[in-house]
Order: sequence, then C-alpha cells, then structure tokens
Amino acid sequence: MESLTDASLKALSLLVSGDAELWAIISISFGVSLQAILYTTPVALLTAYALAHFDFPGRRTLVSLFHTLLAVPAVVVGLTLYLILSRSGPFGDLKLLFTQTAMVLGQMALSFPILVAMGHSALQSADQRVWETAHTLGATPLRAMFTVMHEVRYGLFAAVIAAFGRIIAEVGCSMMVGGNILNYTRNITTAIALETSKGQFAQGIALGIVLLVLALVLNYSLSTLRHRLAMQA
Amino acid sequence: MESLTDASLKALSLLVSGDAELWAIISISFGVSLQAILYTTPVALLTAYALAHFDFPGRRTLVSLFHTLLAVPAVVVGLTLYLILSRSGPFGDLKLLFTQTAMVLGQMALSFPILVAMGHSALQSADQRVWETAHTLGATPLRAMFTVMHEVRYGLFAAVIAAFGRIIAEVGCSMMVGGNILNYTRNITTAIALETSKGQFAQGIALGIVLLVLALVLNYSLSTLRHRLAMQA
Amino acid sequence: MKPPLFLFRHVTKRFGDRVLLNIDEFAVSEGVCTLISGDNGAGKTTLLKIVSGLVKPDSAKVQVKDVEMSWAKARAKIQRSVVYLHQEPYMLDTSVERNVAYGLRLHKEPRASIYEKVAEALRWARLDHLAHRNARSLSGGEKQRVALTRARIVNPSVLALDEPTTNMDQQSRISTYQLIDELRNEGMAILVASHDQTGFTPIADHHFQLLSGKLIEVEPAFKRSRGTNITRLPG
Amino acid sequence: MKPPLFLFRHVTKRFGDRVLLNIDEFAVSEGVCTLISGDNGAGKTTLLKIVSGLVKPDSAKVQVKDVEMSWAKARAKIQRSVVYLHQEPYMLDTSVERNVAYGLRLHKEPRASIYEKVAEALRWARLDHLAHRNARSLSGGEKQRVALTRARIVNPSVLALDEPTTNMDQQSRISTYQLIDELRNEGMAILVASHDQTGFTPIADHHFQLLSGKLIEVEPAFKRSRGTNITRLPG
Amino acid sequence: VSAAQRPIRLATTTSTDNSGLLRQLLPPFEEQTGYKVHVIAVGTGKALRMGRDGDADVLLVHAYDDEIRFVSAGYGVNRRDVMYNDFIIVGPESDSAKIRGLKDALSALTKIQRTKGPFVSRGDDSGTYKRERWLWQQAGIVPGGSWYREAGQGMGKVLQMAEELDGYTLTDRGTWLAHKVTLPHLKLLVAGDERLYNRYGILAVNPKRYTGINFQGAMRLIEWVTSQQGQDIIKNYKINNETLFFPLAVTH
Ligand SMILES: Nc1ncnc2c1ncn2[C@@H]1O[C@H](COP(=O)(O)OP(=O)(O)OP(=O)(O)O)[C@@H](O)[C@H]1O
Ligand SMILES: Nc1ncnc2c1ncn2[C@@H]1O[C@H](COP(=O)(O)OP(=O)(O)OP(=O)(O)O)[C@@H](O)[C@H]1O
Ligand SMILES: [Mg+2]
Ligand SMILES: [Mg+2]
Repeated sequence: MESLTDASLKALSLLVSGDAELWAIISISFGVSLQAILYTTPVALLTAYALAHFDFPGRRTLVSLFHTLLAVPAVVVGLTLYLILSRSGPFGDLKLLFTQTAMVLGQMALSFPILVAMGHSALQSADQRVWETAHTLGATPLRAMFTVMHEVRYGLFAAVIAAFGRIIAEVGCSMMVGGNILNYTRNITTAIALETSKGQFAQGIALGIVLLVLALVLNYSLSTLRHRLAMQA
Repeated sequence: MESLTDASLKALSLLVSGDAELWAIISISFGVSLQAILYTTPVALLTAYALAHFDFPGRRTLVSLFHTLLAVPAVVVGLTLYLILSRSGPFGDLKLLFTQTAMVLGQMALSFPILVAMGHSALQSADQRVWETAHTLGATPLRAMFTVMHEVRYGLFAAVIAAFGRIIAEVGCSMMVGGNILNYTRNITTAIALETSKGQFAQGIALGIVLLVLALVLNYSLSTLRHRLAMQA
Repeated sequence: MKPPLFLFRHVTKRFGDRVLLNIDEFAVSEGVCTLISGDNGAGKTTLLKIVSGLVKPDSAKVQVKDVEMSWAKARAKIQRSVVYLHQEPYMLDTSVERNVAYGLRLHKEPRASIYEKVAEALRWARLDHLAHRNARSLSGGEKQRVALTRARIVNPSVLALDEPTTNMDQQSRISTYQLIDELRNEGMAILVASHDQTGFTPIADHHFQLLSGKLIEVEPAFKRSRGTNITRLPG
Repeated sequence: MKPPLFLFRHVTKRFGDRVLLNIDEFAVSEGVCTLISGDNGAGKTTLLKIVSGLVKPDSAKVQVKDVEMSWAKARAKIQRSVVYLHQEPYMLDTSVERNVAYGLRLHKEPRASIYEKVAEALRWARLDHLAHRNARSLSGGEKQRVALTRARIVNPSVLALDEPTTNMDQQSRISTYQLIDELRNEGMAILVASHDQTGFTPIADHHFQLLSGKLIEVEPAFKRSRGTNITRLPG
Repeated sequence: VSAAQRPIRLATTTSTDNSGLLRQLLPPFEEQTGYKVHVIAVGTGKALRMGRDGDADVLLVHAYDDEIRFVSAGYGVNRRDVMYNDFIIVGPESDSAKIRGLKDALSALTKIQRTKGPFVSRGDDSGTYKRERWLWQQAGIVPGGSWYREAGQGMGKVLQMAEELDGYTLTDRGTWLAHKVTLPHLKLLVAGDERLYNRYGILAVNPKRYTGINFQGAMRLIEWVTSQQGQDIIKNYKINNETLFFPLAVTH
C-alpha cells in the first residue's frame, strides 16, 4: 500500500509529463462541461428571473422543486437519460448513447437546477428599485432584466461557477451515458473512477490535481477579469 | 425488455412497499448528510463572513480557491480521505475507514467549499449599512455578524440547501470511504450505484425517486417554515 | 386650453383594511407643474408611482386624448411618457456617466451624441468631476443630483419627481427649481411630491394637499408669473 | 466648564488625490448641540462617521478625559458612546417594533421593560400604528422616523445625526427639533449634519460650515437661550 | 476493409479491461479490420442488460449460466468460449481461520464462517458474486451477520477493502494478479478446487431485435478473439510473469 506522500509525488511527476491520452481526456472534460454550461445558462437564468420577478400561483412550490432537484444524484439523471436514449427507449433511433452529445445533455440536466436555484437567490436579492429605475427610464422588459442581472452579476457569476463545478466534477451521469470509452467519452472523472477501481490511486489523484489546477487557472482568470471590469465600471 | 415507463412503474410499486433494508439505507443517507451539514455550516459561514467582511491580502485568491474547490470531484475527496484513513496512512490507527464517521468526514469536506462560496456571495451582497447600523447601536462584532446574516438569510438558506443537495447526492466519496457495506455504510446513492452496476435500472430509479420525494418533503417544509417566519417578521 | 395628457379618474389604492388613495380626478397637463404635499404616509409616493405606471392601483381609469380606458390598458402609454424619480434613488453599480447615459442608450442614438449630452447635463449638475466615479460611492446629495440628471436627460413628456431636493445643498436646490421652471416652460408636465413647500410653491401652477386619500387644492402662497427667474433661496 | 467628552485633533481624510478633511480641532461636549452644514460632497457624512468610529481617518488624535490617543486606540470608546444615524437609514428586514428594539435588546434588560420603552418611543414618533409592519414597506418619512427612534432609544452620550429631518413632514420635523433640544438639555452631546439650516440653527449651540476640508464657525442667526420651546416651524 | 466502419460497442466485465488484457487484444484487431472498438467496462449484470437493450453489439462476460439463458431467450447469438482462469480465496497474512493451503473451497468457507472471518463479499450481480453464493450454498451455510460484509462494489475495491479490514474474499485470479502489488497484507490462500473454475464467453447481440446493431463487426470481433492469433495474445499476456487467462477456443 503506497502512502499518501508517495501517491502525491507520483501524481505530480505524472502531471509534468503530459501525454496525448491525458490531453484527450482533459479536452473531453472541459469541452463537454463548457458546452453544457453555455447552453444551459441562458435558459436557466431566464427561468430564475421569472421565478424571482413574476408572482404567480405555485411559484413557491416551483422554487422548492428546483431546490429539491439539487439533491438528485448524477447517476439518477444518467440512468433516466440512459433509458430515454437506449435503443429500447423512445429516442433510441437517435443513436446518442455513449456519445459526447449524451454527456452534454446529461450535464445540461444536472446544471439546470443549480443555476436556477442559485440564480433565483441572487436575483431575488436585487432591489425592486433596479427594475423600476430601468423601466421608468424607458427600458423594455428584456433590457430591464439585463439591468437587474447586471446589478447582481456577482451572485450570478457565483451560480455559474457552482454549476460548472458541479458538472465538471460529476461522474455518475457521464459514466452512465458516456460509457467511459477511451479517446471518445472518457473524461477526467470517469478516468479517475477507472483508475480508482483498478487500485491506481496515484493516477486517480494525479487526474484530480490536473482538474484542480485547470479549474484554478480558469477561475482565477475569470476573477481577475471580473475584478478589472469592476474597476472600470 | 423494460421501457422507461415500466421502470418507473416498478419503481413506484417498490416505493409503496417500503421494507426494513430500504429504510436502513435511507436513514444512513439522511443521518450522515444531516450530520455533515450540521457540523460544517457554522465554520463555513464564519469563513464566508470573514472573506466578505474583512479585507486582507490574498482574499481574492482565497475566494477563487473556494470556487475552484467546487470542481473537485467527490471521488478525489474520497480518495484523499481514504489514503489518510487507510491502515498505511497517517490516521490508520483510528480504524475509521469504512465507517459512517468516515462518510461524515468526507461529506463535510465536500460541503465546506460550496457553503463558503455560496455564503460568501450572499454575504457580499449585504448592504454595508447593515453592519454599520448594528455596530453603532451597540452590537458586538459577533452580534453584528448575526444581524448581517439575518439580513441575507435567504441567500444563506439557499447555500445550505445547495450544499445539502450536493452531499446527499454524491456517491464517489461515500463509496470510497464508506465501502457501501449493507446495513452499515450503504446509503441511497451507493445503493443506486450498485443496482445500476447490476443492470437493475428500475431499482436504481426507485431509490432515486425515494431520495427525491424525501428531499422535496424536507425542502417544502423548510420553505413553508421560512415563509411563515417571513410573514411574522 | 389643451386637454390634459392624462386624466386619471377614480384612483383607489388599498393596503389591507386601509384605503390609502381615493382620488376622483387628477390631471397631468403639458407645461403645468403640480406640487403634491401631505403628511408622511399620506400616499404621495404611491400616487406618483401609479401615475408613472409603476404601481398597480386597485382601480383607476385613465383618459388619454379623450379616450377613457382602464389603468392597465393605459399602462404602456403611461410608461412611455412618464419618468419617475424615486424618493430614495437607486444608483446603478457603474460610473456616474453611465448612470446618466442609461436612458439615452436604450434608444438608437449615436454614442458620440449621447456622451455629449451626458457631459453637458453633468456640467449643469456640477457633477462633471465625478463622471467616472462609481455612483455608489457618492455623497447623499451627489446621488440625488445624479438621479435627477438621469431622469431629465431622457426628456420625457411627464416628469414625476418624488422629493427631488432631499439632501441637496442650497445651490443645487436653486438650480433644481430653475430647471423645473425651464422644463415646464418648454412644455413638460411636472409632478412634484415634496415636503419642501417653501421651495416649490413659487414655481408650482397647482398645489394639492393629500389628506385622507383625497387631493385638496391649496391656494398657492403667491402665484408666480411664467418665466420668472428664481435666484432667491426659498426656505 | 467641563472638558469635552471627545476632542478630535488633526483629523485628515483623503480619497485618492483629494484631501477631503483637514480639521484642526473638533470638540464633542455634553449638553452641546453642534450643527455642521456644507455643500454636497463637503465631507459632512465622512466627518460624522469618523466621529462615530465607523470610518477610519487617515490620521486623527482623540483626547478622551484629558488623555490623548490615536483614533484607532480611541475607537472602541467612541463606538460605545456615539450612535450614528445614517443619512439614508437602513431598515432591518423585520417589524418596526423590532427595528426600534434592536439596540435595547443587545443589553441584558428584561423584555417587558424593553417593549414598554419601545411602545412609548413609537407613540412619540406617531408610529405606534405601524409597530408590527415590516419596516421595509414604510414610506420615506416613516422610515426616517423609525431610524431616529431606533437611535435615540439607546440613549447614548453622543448622538450623531446625518440629515435627520429629510423626508419628514412638518409635524415630525418640529417634534425632531424639540426632541433634540430636550436631549441636549438632558446632557446629551448632539451633532447634526444638515442642509436644513433654518430648522437647526435655532437649536444649535454651535454652527460650523465645512468648507475645503476645514470647519468654519458660523455666527448663528440668533442665539437661542436654553429651554425655549420651538413651536414655530422654521423654513 | 474501410476505416469509416461503424465502431463496435463491446460491453465487458471490468476484469478483462482492468487487467489490461483488452489493451493487448484489441489494437491488432482494429489495425487489421479498420474497425474501432468502443470498450464499455461494466459489471456482468449491466453488460447483459446493455445487450438486452441493444446498447452494445458484443459482450465479453463470465457468467456461464446467464449467458446460456441470454442466448436461449433470443437476446444473443453465437456464444463462444474464449478463455478461463480460476477463482481463488485470498485473506490476511495472519490467516486467523487457518485456511492456507486447503484444496477444498467449501471447508475453507466453513472455517471462515466459524472463526467469523471477516469476509468481504462483492454483493453485486457479478459472476464472482454468483459463484461465491453458490459456494456458500454448497457448503450449507447462509452467510450473514457483522462478519459478512456485503460491499456492493467491483472486484478491485473489494480487494482493497479486504486489505484494509484484514478480511477474506473470493476473487478471480486476473484481478488478483493485477492488484497484488498494492495489497501487501493479503495472501493467496486457497486455489485449485475445480469448483473455482472461471470461464469467459463472448457473444453477439441478436441483430434481429434492433436495427443498427453492428452485427458484422461483432462477428468479426468474435472471430478475432477466438482465432489462433487472438488466443495467442491471451495466452502470452502476463503480469509479473504470471499468466492471467488461459485460452479455451483453440486447443493447443
Ligand atoms: N406594501 C405595503 N403594505 C402595507 N402598507 C404599505 C405598503 N407600501 C406602503 N404602505 C403604506 O402606505 C402609506 C403611503 O405610503 P407612501 O410611500 O405613498 O407615503 P408618502 O406620502 O410618500 O410618505 P412620505 O412623505 O413619508 O414619503 C404608508 O403609510 C406606507 O406605510
Ligand atoms: N469611497 C470613496 N471614494 C472616493 N470618493 C469618495 C468615497 N466616498 C466618498 N467619497 C467622496 O467624498 C466626498 C464627501 O462625501 P460625504 O458623503 O462626506 O459628503 P457630504 O458632505 O455628506 O455630502 P452630502 O451633503 O451630499 O451628504 C464626496 O465628494 C464623495 O463623492
Ligand atoms: Mg414618499
Ligand atoms: Mg452626507
């Protein structure tokens, strides 16, 4: 049994000598998750805005529902999507199972509730006067919405970051509908799961560190960008 | 060949006839996750408050770091904890591996960054005047902190809900350090993973629905409570 | 005499048991400045917000160009014509310049011309040195002046001003009275809700007191003739 | 004559290049009401916040009971003695009653006695009918009155009031002048920053104009003798 | 032979993939035929399920009875034996149950039960678990209680758990050999009983049940795996000089 230090050292040495296979895995991870977040964010934020801004019967129940959906395990989302996309399921003819498209779909489903829940909480905290000010100065409802979103942008930013974290870190759904096929649907987390199941903990942690470092670079650049923009505004 | 509808129907019928084993699994899931969230929330919110309220060098980097930690897969947390608790690891003597305590520890580690990140985003949106008002009226720094937290309670509430969702839905860490031992460390998500690996999709979805229903009940009661309190205030 | 731009009739607004507003008729006319005063909680803000299309009354009819319709029907028209200045204005989390430009940038106007107008308006409000500061960091009176500048630059048909001079220093208050006078003379309809009666009665064409939900006309202290310059600080 | 409670010396505050405050001496004394006026952005709010221990000056000395120390050292003492009323008060998201009770509940006082005091204070402010309403839903003037009530109920040694009468109707303004007069006579030190000079000069013992970062004593329009009742509305 | 052929979806048990065998076996096939093989490594239960649902083209599994049932139910065709290895019982070095060197698996299990193991069971639907339950049944024991831990995980994880808990477990030799270096406290204790024979089969998913099954590819792969060349690769695949699988399709 190798110790934690051994494993970490091995992990770091693996990191330094990045090879093609590793990079394929990384690019699948980020490609799929960035696509998913890109497609989901607009719709989710619209939904969150509607929940925060319009009063309609059942609104509170709907918010509760989205909070609840946060507790749905990735593997259950994966399972459901699997049954839908399976040859024996309703959309079997699309032949999407075990493709990156299926992974994107699964991660979209996973990120939607978290974006709505967090986005709603940010938008709800916006001052009522923002909307009124925008509106009275002549903004269309759409423009007023963008103004409100701009005022709570840090909260929305945190929501997107959280959603991205959720899906880049999830394994259950990608494993289920992606199938962990090498060079095709194997992403960082399914690769970690594989290495772990083989008892190759060092490789598992190495991949975890890769993910961490890349996510840190991404977050830090975003935060710097955000900081610069804030300085300008 | 069972279709999605078949699976769902099976799932529902399994739900109705709840047996002892199922309830053991459910109580392990909720017991572990509620404990984890209970222990983590105070420390995490203190951290979030410190990040939102005090200006110190490296603060922005720290916030970025917590955002990044959201992207750490549960299995990597599990792996790390495993190596620490393993007999060859530094805390092997505690014999905590494959116990519920290990699961609680893992879920605490998982919920911490999400609580800090979301809590920070909520606390950051608080008006500076809240703290000033509390302070000038004679509140100690601690009381002032509670007042600020009270003002952004919906955001903090959403953070706790999100963190709870994250850990009750996670499987990687519980599987790794809990071991999915029947009647002992098998929770809903590791049970789902097991059923899925057996190709028993109906059972997997049934367990998913159980989790969903229980989480919905929990969330809806919390939301109703919150609504009542808001009405009173 | 021209008919009013909007004639509000039978405006009622309730909060719980309390009937806050129960107004028979309220006219908003071109080139007329109307002052509304009343005790705290009398309903001035609520009335201005109803007239601006921001708060829904329990019932109200609006006559627009001789056509009477429900408030809900008229809402879009109202909103296009009226700009409301909040009693506690909200500063958008951006520069003073962009706050002021907000309304203009919604329309298809060349950027250069927008920022020329903005610069001019900021000079008028003696805020030009603050143009690039975040509006959130301004002092109370500076914010109030940004808000007024932001509202009037849109050049609406109707300007509904809720306590426009709070927090302003003397000079700013005088410029505000002058501005209102000018805008009114250019044909804008102006509604002012304020406790600063000494300041506004001289320029107001009508002065109503809001009492128990009703508007009661107050005889102005002295009727001003149009075009007089206000150089003396009232109050 | 008693020595001042706090004597602030060499108070400077900069924002970027701009020296906002550069004050040689400023005394806060028991039973003295000091009015500070000045243009928007002159630094009134900043000065009051420094004096209340909420904003850190770039440099300042404070003499407390003949002992001179740095502002940072004196901060805790200052904060215990001074209550600051915001220019734009913040309403805690709870009932009016609990807003007012906030300061009292921080100390170990029986609940019954707290709520008796609160009820009395609310009656004084004519807010008793609003006691159980969420303070966020109040009108501008009602909020202002809640904030004043919330500050004065704590009964501090020093009350720093930043534009306390904005948005208030006439009657509330008169009660406020009266209250300040009473509190001052009971020995409280009162600082007022306001553009409402007509209202405050009659009760102020000192009147300073803040100009280019300096405090300049203004000769009061007429010196009031202690204890005079103010029944005439100034301004 | 065209490179643009549709990929073959191979659902297989984790042991064949984790042991590294497929990495030796498949590349020459892909090179020779132009097919790409998408390996989906899952438990035997799930692999069969995927075949049943038409989500895989060809299955490589080790649950003989289930495979036969699968074929006779019309879900699969052309089942062929591929290779075998054996199951073994491993346990802690201290061997509190004293089973080291026993040839009889049943008496070994009986001793483990008497001394209260602990025994870590797969607890899933794998071929290994099925074999384990069958052995308990043959020994006339109904395992249960705190000494019998049903882990519900893959073989690799169960070996890890046995290592950590100083427990016994039944494992296939391939996974054991692949993981042995990371398991310093575990020792091979019982092997050689003919009840421990472990046979792997390959079969094509019945193309009549779903359109779009890559039957041709499946048949080509079966052909390759059972060919002399494929069988040689299996025979020569070693970890630390120990053979993991023995060919069954071609007699030498
Ligand atoms: N959502 C609400 N629920 C209950 N009462 C409300 C609500 N909103 C406003 N009110 C009450 O309606 C009354 C009128 O408020 P409004 O803001 O119109 O008064 P105002 O005349 O503008 O007062 P001020 O001079 O203080 O600005 C106030 O007593 C206020 O408390
Ligand atoms: N964070 C900051 N950065 C830069 N300038 C600031 C900041 N905060 C305040 N100021 C400037 O300092 C000046 C003084 O502000 P302060 O609020 O003390 O003025 P004031 O005298 O209270 O004005 P008013 O009569 O409008 O209330 C203003 O010009 C303001 O814009
Ligand atoms: Mg008002
Ligand atoms: Mg000020």
